[in-house]
Amino acid sequence: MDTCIEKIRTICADLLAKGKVQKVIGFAEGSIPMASRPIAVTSKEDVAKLVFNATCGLNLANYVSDVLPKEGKIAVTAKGCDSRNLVTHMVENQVSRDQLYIIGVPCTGMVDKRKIAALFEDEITDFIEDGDTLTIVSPQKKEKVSKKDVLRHNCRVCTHRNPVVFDVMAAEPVEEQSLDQPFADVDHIAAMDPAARWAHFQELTKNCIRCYACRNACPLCYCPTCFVDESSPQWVGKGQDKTDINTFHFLRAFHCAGRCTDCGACVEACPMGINVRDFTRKLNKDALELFGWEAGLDMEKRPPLDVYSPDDPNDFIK
Amino acid sequence: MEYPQAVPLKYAINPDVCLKLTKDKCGTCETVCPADAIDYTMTEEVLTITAGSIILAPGFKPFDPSKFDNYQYANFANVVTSMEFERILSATGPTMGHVTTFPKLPAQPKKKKDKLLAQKRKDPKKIAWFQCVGSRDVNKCDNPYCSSVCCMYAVKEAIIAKEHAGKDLDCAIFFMDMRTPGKEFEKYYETAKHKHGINFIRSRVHSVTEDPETGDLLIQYVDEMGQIVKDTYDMIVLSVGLEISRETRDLAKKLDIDLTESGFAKTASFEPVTTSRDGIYVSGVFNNPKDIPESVLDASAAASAAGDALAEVRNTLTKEFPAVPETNVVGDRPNIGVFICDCGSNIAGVVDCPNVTEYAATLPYVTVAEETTYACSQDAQDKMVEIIKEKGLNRIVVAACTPKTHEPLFQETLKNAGLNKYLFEMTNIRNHNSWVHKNNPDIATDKAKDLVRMAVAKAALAQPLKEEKINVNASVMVVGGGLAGMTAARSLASQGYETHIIEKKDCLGGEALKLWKTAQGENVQQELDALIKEITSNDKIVVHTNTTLEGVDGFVGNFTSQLKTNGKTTALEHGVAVLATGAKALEPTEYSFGKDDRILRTLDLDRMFKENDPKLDTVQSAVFIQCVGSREPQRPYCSRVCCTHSVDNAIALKEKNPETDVFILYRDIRTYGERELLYKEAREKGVIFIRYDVENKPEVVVEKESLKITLTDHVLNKPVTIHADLLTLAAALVPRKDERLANFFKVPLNDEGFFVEKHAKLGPAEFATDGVFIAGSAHYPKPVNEAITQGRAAASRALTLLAKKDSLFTSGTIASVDVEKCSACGVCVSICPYNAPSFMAEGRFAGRADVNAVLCKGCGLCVASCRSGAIHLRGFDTNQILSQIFALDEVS
Amino acid sequence: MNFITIDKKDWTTGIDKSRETYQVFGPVQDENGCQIKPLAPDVHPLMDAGVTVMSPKSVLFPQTQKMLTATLDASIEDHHVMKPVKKDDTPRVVLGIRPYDARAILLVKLNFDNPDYQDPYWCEAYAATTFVGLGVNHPGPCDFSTSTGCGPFSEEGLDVLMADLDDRYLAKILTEKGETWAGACGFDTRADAAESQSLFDILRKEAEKNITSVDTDQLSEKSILDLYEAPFWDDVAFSCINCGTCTFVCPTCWCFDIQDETKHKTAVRFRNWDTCMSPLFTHHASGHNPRGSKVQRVRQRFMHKLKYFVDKYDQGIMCVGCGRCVASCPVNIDIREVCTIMNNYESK
Amino acid sequence: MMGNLLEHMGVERDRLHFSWISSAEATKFVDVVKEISDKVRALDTDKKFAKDYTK
Repeated sequence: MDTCIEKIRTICADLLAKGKVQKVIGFAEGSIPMASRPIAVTSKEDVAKLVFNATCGLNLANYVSDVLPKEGKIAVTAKGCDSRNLVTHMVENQVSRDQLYIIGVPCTGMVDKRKIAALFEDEITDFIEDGDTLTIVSPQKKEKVSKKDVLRHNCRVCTHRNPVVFDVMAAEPVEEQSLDQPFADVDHIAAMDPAARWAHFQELTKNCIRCYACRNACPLCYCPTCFVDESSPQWVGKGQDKTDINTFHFLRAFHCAGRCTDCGACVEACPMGINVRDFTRKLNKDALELFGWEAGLDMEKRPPLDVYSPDDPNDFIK
Repeated sequence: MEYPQAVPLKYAINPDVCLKLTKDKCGTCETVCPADAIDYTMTEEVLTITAGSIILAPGFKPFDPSKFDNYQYANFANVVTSMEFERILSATGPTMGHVTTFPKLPAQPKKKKDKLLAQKRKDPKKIAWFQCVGSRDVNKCDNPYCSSVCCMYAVKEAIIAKEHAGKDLDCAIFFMDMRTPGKEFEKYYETAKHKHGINFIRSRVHSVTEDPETGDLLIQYVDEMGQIVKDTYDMIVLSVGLEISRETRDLAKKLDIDLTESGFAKTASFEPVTTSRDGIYVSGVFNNPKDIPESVLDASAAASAAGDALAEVRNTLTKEFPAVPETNVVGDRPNIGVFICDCGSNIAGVVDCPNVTEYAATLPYVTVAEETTYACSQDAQDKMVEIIKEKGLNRIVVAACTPKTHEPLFQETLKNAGLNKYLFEMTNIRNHNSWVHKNNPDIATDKAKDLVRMAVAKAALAQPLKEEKINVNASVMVVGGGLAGMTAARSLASQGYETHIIEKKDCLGGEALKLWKTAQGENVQQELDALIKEITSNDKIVVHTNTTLEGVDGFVGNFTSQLKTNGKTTALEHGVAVLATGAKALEPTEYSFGKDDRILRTLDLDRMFKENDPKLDTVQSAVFIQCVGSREPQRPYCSRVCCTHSVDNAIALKEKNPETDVFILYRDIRTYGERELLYKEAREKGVIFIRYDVENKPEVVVEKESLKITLTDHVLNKPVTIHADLLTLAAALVPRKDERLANFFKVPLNDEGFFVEKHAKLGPAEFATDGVFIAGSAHYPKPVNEAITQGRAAASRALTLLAKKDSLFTSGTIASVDVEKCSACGVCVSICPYNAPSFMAEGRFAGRADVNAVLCKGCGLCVASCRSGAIHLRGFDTNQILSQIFALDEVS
Repeated sequence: MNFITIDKKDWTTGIDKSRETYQVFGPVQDENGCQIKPLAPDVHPLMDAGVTVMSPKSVLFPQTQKMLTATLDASIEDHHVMKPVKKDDTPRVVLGIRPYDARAILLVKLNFDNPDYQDPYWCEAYAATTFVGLGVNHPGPCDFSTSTGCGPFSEEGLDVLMADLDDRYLAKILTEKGETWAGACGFDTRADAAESQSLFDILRKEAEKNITSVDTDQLSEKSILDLYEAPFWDDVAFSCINCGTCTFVCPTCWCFDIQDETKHKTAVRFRNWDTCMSPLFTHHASGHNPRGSKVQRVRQRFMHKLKYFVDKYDQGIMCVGCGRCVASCPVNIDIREVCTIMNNYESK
Repeated sequence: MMGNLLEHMGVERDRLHFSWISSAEATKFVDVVKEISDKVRALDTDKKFAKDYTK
């Protein structure tokens, strides 16, 4: 990925120097091993801070609409999923295409930091990425692993690794994956009996602390006031009651129905390691099966639940 | 009261049978009526009303088939009329919508004979409809005309009968010609055949006999192959026609207006709602047999015609009602008054109203709880105003009957007491409670409490709502300068409104310029000329020829349209728009059209007649082929005008030279109404009608000396060849399918490209989009008189809006956006069928959504679709709905 | 000061014995990391786990705490009157709490137990709790506790401080509560005081070598307004997504929000942890929000911890250097970097 | 999709119903409400999404 970083920096330096964009949103190296952080670069001196690696697991589309200038453009580096969320933002009127300069970054997946941490008993002190080989160091040991083996689940099942919209590409497109069973995780849950399914989701969310990192890391969650923060009417209680936690997760996910690109930012952000994608994945599967829809691929079409079409499936209406 | 839909919905005493009036006995009704509404001393009064115009809408009476001995309607229990069958299908009818034999018996018969018959009652397996009973018949009755509506209603009844009785029900319709020339009717007929499996049998049944044991009905008829068929049906429905009653004929005589022989009012094609006497107008079936939409159009047209004559004196007799100033209650603690209505014994007979009243008084914010015998009576209303003022009430709850009929009344009362009318909540403890739970008074009382508690909870959160005033620009844009457009413009201009006609061609007149004469024989060009002169000389009308419409902004009352005339664009501001873009004749691709100049379309033949083409004198053999391009899969509608037009031209050819052989090749002859007389005349004059099937169309071979037309004769069931020297194709009328125009005004087009009106039956001259109206063949193909009627009707509908120039308000119950919460995602903008939400262009919240109060219908789609919960439906706010749900959940 | 040694073989037996007197809290591992929780009778604390994801502040200050209840049933006496719920004041012990978390409890105490105000819920729980700490032999990469007035073997706020010596724990009894706890466990093998202390010192020095140092010395000298108006906040806040993770995992964040809920005839008043990262935190009833933007909220968090607190209490920064926020922040906002920026900031 | 997600979570599908009922379809309304009530009654009180305030 090093050549791609160089290319990103060259493109950004050029864009800023020529005044084509006012800001570049990208990733910078983090302060601890296996961390990266979103950054806004405005001067070409700071361009050197930009990186792209297997820890850039957040979704930069989340940052775009907050920093849009009144005039002119901003540039953003975009993986496949980021670009799909940019498309969603364009469809949903959050940003217009001409406000953006999209630097497409083909992506071979992001690492699952928890999975890597689980390989060590003590804390990781260094993380070096060289192509597919990751070297991970802790006081006790040093280990080399293949990135393929520690990919996040959403990256393993990703079929849109290349950006779907861009002004320039930072590297040659990568090969897209094709999957025999794209929704094996969903099917696995579906195969359980109802009581086991309920138990699964109860267990899943039992550690939720309602910090709302999943919501806030999600580019789809841009309502000025979230339903959980409403007090009149109060849709959901604010405490740690199980019912309220369930309600929060269920409704948050449903608000993403037909809009989720499965970018994994929600899971990446969760401090408690909750795989909230168990909720959204089911919706993604249904959106595909019922409407032939994958979010963020078409700038002309609104998500299926935003529109009505006479041939919509309506067997559920009795 | 004949029907539950009667208007006004009040009982009346029949003085001929009332014992009190005839014998001074009984008098029960007076004693039991708690409202003291019975007054036996009332007598007939003669009132004198001075009026500038009179509109006649006396309607029709259904034909009485008793006199037909062959159908034995009077004697056989299972022979019913279509009107009776309509009642059988009705959920409020005698059998509660259950289709059963012996329907004319009482539900619980008392007479011994009836009881015996009632035992034979069964769910019918086979029902037959006999068409043209009392129509198209001069042998058994004197009704030569077609009643226009029976084919369609029979198809409808058959479908509904199957829906009610199950799909195994065998329905057969015996007909002569299937006449479904109305909008969307042909598709309905096709669905009936193919989807519902209704049998259509082309035959007139001679007679019916009854099996005295079972009541089953035996019939005998000749099928299309000439075979005699015997069959048994459980029920027979006589599709009775429409007739003008004796009383109506007498009325016409008194009024000195001319009638046709069949008793319909005589009108001219170019003045289709004007009777022979000045100032008297006519609408509905009295003005020729017609279906609901045509009757509604007639009514609107008659209103406009009557209004045109009185334009000068408009508003000279209106009285203003003084408005009570509104008290500002915003921020005040709710102070609720609850009024529980007994509805005489309607509610109080079941619900313990004193108990409910007592309970209501304990609810939060309730200061007054009153029980009243009839909350809707004038004295109760006056008292309510008094209590509101005296106690300073600021929210009112009425627990009574249905808000559908009574809410406006109570809202008016609130206004009289100085309260905003939206501070009112009504709950229905009659229809939803005492009526449906009449056997469970305890439960009903509890439910009444629940309903009252919910209403109080919602009312406590009610806010006064403002109805935005809509400024109406008093000018009109009419798109299309054909007959319908010009008629609309003339009517609007004569009532004083500046009217602009937009015509893309260089002259007015449209397709009518190609017509020769009307079905009634009027010379179209002469009349059209006069109309164009009237239009061009009217200083209220501006004609924009060579002009196209390039864009439309705005909404009802405030449209701005971009007009492009010879490359130059100008803006036109107008309050309403009438779309009258018409339709045009199809260029046929079959029957060798275009390959020989002896093959014409109807309009080409018209031109020859107009020009008195000498070629017509030499025609030896003329053939007309009907349904060219109509009633086909790609154009599944009937073009409505062609049958009459061809028959008319066929007669003209015969008149020119009675020796000419004239053939009309048809599928069904659809000379509806009194047009049937032309059909009759044509046959009498020797025009030969040969029917063909759509699967087996005539074949045309062009030969040098003649056109060889081959088809299978339906009577002989043999191929026939006609050598003709003139072939006229009755080409379909096709809409312009102007998607751009539809988009400009956000009005829908149907599959074929005709505009879709607001309501197929009740709103035929207007669109669901406020301020936009429709006339002429852009709506559906129609002959001259109907195009003019619709032109007038559209003008009339537009006038009612324009006349409210200073009193047009939006509803208060519309959606509104809480901009703070709006995420600008645009779901509301994309989902609204009325285009009411839009993104704000400027200001602090630019980019977020705003709902245009004028366009919003308050349907709530955007409210439900808003992910951010930013949109609220005023008067039905989320917290109000939730408060009701929570109140319901509260165990009392 | 007494020192005792506890052979690890005796550890579980002792703990089980103490359950007769104490409700036992301690670190347990689940798939999402380690947390300090009440232990079920058959569960033993996982003493060698690293930094727990959540701090132990919830032992005294649960995320959701029921405070008062009322009935709306008019047929019951005292209906519509809010009444306190029964508080659990039985003794409890927190095993394996780390020294920085113990110091954090003292910082939180400034808020809940001071001359002006004593929070009954917190104070009663505090009085009932014994803290048995475990020194940090191998500090993680996020640990900077030496810069915050404590360190891997700090004794502040603890009743017992233990050191893990592979086969045994060396425990320093710091308070009477600690003594009582050791008694309840039956841990009574005395160790030599001087020798033990020097062992502690060696471990401390060894551990401290691996701890990052952050300068906080200039913070109290800076002008509040200068820092408040400093230009760096935009950059600091850029990546923040305004989740509440940092505040929820923080052992010193004490803000809470009181909520009422009613259903049918029951009304409950309870408090939840609040977070200054949420726009609701300062949202006025009028609709105005003095900290309506993300930058304002991020600035508030760091200013509160690193400046206002310093000035108000004179107890150093409101941070114990546990590094949880650094490790858990989804966007890697590192308080050590922010602290350095603030400490070194010179207004122009 | 909402019903499917609920079902996926282990919530009984019969707790969620959708129906188009026009104001003219009184009989259908009654039938639908009866059907829903019967189905939900058969499922007994929901404990999954119902909050217990006595805790």
